[in-house]
Amino acid sequence: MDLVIYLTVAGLFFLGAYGLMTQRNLIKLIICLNVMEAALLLFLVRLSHRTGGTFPIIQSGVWLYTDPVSQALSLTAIVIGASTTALLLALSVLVYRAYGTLDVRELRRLRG
Amino acid sequence: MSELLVFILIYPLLFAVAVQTRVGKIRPYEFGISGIITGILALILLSITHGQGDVIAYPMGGWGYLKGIVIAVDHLSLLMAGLIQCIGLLTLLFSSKQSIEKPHIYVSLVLLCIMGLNGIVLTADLFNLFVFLELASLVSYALVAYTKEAEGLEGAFKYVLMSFGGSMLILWATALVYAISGSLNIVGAAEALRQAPHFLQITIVAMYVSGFSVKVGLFPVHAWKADAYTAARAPVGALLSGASSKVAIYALFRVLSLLFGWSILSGMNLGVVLATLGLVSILIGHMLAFGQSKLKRLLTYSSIAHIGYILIGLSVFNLLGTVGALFHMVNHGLLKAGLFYFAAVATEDDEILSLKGLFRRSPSLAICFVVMALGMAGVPPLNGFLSKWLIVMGAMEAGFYLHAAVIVIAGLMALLYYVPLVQLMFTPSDETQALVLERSQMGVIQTVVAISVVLFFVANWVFPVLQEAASNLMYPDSYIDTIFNLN
Amino acid sequence: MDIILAVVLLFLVVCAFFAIIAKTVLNAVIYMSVFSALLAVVFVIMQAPDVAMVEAVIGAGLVTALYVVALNKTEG
Amino acid sequence: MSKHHYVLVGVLSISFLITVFAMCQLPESSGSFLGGEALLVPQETGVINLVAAVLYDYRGLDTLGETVVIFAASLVVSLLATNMPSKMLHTQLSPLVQYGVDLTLPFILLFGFYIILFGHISPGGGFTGGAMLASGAIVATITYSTTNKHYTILSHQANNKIEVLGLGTFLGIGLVGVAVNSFFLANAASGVSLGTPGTLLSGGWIPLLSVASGMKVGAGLSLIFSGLLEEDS
Repeated sequence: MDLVIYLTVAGLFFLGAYGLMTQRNLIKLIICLNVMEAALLLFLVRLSHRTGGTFPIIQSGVWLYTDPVSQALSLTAIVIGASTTALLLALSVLVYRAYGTLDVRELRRLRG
Repeated sequence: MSELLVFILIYPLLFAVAVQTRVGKIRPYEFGISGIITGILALILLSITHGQGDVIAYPMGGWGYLKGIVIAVDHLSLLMAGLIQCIGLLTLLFSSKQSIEKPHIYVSLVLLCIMGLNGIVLTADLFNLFVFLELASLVSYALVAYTKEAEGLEGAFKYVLMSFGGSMLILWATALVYAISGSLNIVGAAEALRQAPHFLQITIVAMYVSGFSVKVGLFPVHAWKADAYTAARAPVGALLSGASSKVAIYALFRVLSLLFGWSILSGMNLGVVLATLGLVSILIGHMLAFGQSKLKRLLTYSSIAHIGYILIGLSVFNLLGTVGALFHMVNHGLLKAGLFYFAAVATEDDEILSLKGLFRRSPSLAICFVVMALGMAGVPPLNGFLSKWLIVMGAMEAGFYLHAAVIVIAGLMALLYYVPLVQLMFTPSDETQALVLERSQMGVIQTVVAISVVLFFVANWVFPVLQEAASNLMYPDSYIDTIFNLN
Repeated sequence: MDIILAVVLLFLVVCAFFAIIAKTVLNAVIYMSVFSALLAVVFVIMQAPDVAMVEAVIGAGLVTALYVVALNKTEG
Repeated sequence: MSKHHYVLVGVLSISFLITVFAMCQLPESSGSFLGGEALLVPQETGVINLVAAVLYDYRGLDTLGETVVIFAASLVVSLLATNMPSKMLHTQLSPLVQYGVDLTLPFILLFGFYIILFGHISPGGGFTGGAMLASGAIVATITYSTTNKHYTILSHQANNKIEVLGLGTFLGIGLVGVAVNSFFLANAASGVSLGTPGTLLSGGWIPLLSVASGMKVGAGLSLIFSGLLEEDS
């Protein structure tokens, strides 16, 4: 089972990276970044997984819990990713206003 | 006195929030500048109470390194923190006389960027480092795009696309470290990591190196840097190239040296790899700097090259090279900041050609430029010479003769592209109207020049401090012990 | 449980693939929203309810709303 | 399919194989500090939701850094706000939608508050609840806005004040620890009573920290949304 999750993690990450290098639309590029980030969230949650462990809220009679630390880390990562996405979307709206297009190939005013 | 550490970490946040509330007609620049001065005072107080060779650690919330987050300083972190606050102060002082729209937001963003950088320097926790790295990066993207003009937006967008990928690699490496050791503390994770399978170790090192080299702007992934720094306002360029990229190099070496130790790293030939990357960065940076018509772009490419010097100095793994690299971080940070400020005042449109006849229009500014350019190229009576010389000696001692030769030749290359600029300044031009500068802006540039001259002559007093910092990086035993003995 | 997880993971990859190769951006955004919802399901299966809630609210809800606004301002 | 493209696919596939191979060598489950000691957490922090204990007590500085990231993002988005028309708000929604939102919105908001307040004894907490409140605000904005009026539950200034207040509360609670000669962001160590774990009034500062970060996150995310939506009207 671990292998399947690891394959998914790496697959999503490099799928995102592939999209990042081949896609042209700015908003599609942001989506690719989100996919890369989601892969790492999956990996962090996998790290918290314990066979037979229940969700991390103390109940009487339960001794094994999933690891709360990496869950807390993935919460933090989600919020940071959402902030960066918001910033990127605001930027892409501005880029559209300045260049009249969202095609990344048209962004070539800086050369030298 | 260790509460001062917390203060240094959060004072920019306090001042940024206060600037945002806009209660009582707070004038943003004055407030921000006084904030940074408070921070510098706290740093000085901390370094006075900080005895010889010891490390101060502070457990957040009272939990030790096993459960909680620990922040700690040694001489190396103090040096970096001092550099950050100094460049932040100069940046705010310089931009206070520029017309920048929405100054409240600008000052808050600069302060938050300083907070992120301080956090990276102070923390001893890997995930915490990632959080502060993201804070500093997010604010830098915004500062690059601040003008909302097409160039700034384009530069910022390219910057984010590359830099976010780098952040993701750093996060992945952090998660792998946690998976192996069950600890997020740099020191606490080290032991389990050193016994991990070799392949896993190499993967983690590769992820950290590639992630941080995106943030630094090393050769294969340097493209964003030229665009972002050129498009940003000059003070922002000064802050990013003077402080942010240095902090990223610091973070790379601190994390790797504490997690694995030099013996494992040199077993992977990491020194050779990094030094070669630095070598290529030097050559590419200097070559691209030739024939640029924009001043800030030229400065950025030279910045990529100088990052290469620092990297070589650090990756030869000996005391001479490390001292030289740390000294070069300080020198290059200050001088490059000064040159960016110069670019802001000397030209309207950032064209090199408009420097023509500058000497007639403002002699003192032209002389300042000459001194800074000579310092960057590494000409003897200036600080840039000393640090490059130390790096060359370090490289020779470690047997990197090719690298040493390239550093010497690259200094000549740098002279070759600064000399035409100087020539241009002394050519008479039609425009003879005197260039009048705000006193504080001129003051900032003159301060930078004065520091760089003084640093050469007081080198005897500076070296012990640098040596202390370098030995903290190379032999981190006291850092490790202090964190282990916290509770 | 393992089989359910494997199937959801497969759907996850398929969704991401379609989001990346989609011809129109609006389709990509919708695939992304479904992707986040599936990710939340995976988190629930892996016993992480807190993360699942945040991912569902922020990933599938809030960020999608932000995407739609940005799309509206650029192409719509 | 150019040659360039094949090189890219090749490099990415090799990295894929390397990382999968590396991850397969990871130990079965890492010896996390809470692995064996999870049952000690209620005594140490007074909460039974372990994730809340990690977020607001053990690793409080991360949470502080994260709220600062949202603070920075809301500043940035309000800076980058563009005056471009968005057609979204000009769509006439059917009365059914309006009626449905009228009916569900109070419950969305109520649930957000519930999640924030009960974060230490059940799944959830400041982030989740704050994000729910923000999505409630977004739903209201989308539904009730008309062509010439941009509806918001709270004004821009009010959101700004709540955001700063939340951040200030967080910092203030952190500094209480320093003031009583303990540590920054200290919970039990600052001498506060922990209460009985599992009851509503337990966990020392943790419920308050959760409320503070909920205020911060909710207001910050609504500010980000309204900043993106901003237009001349």
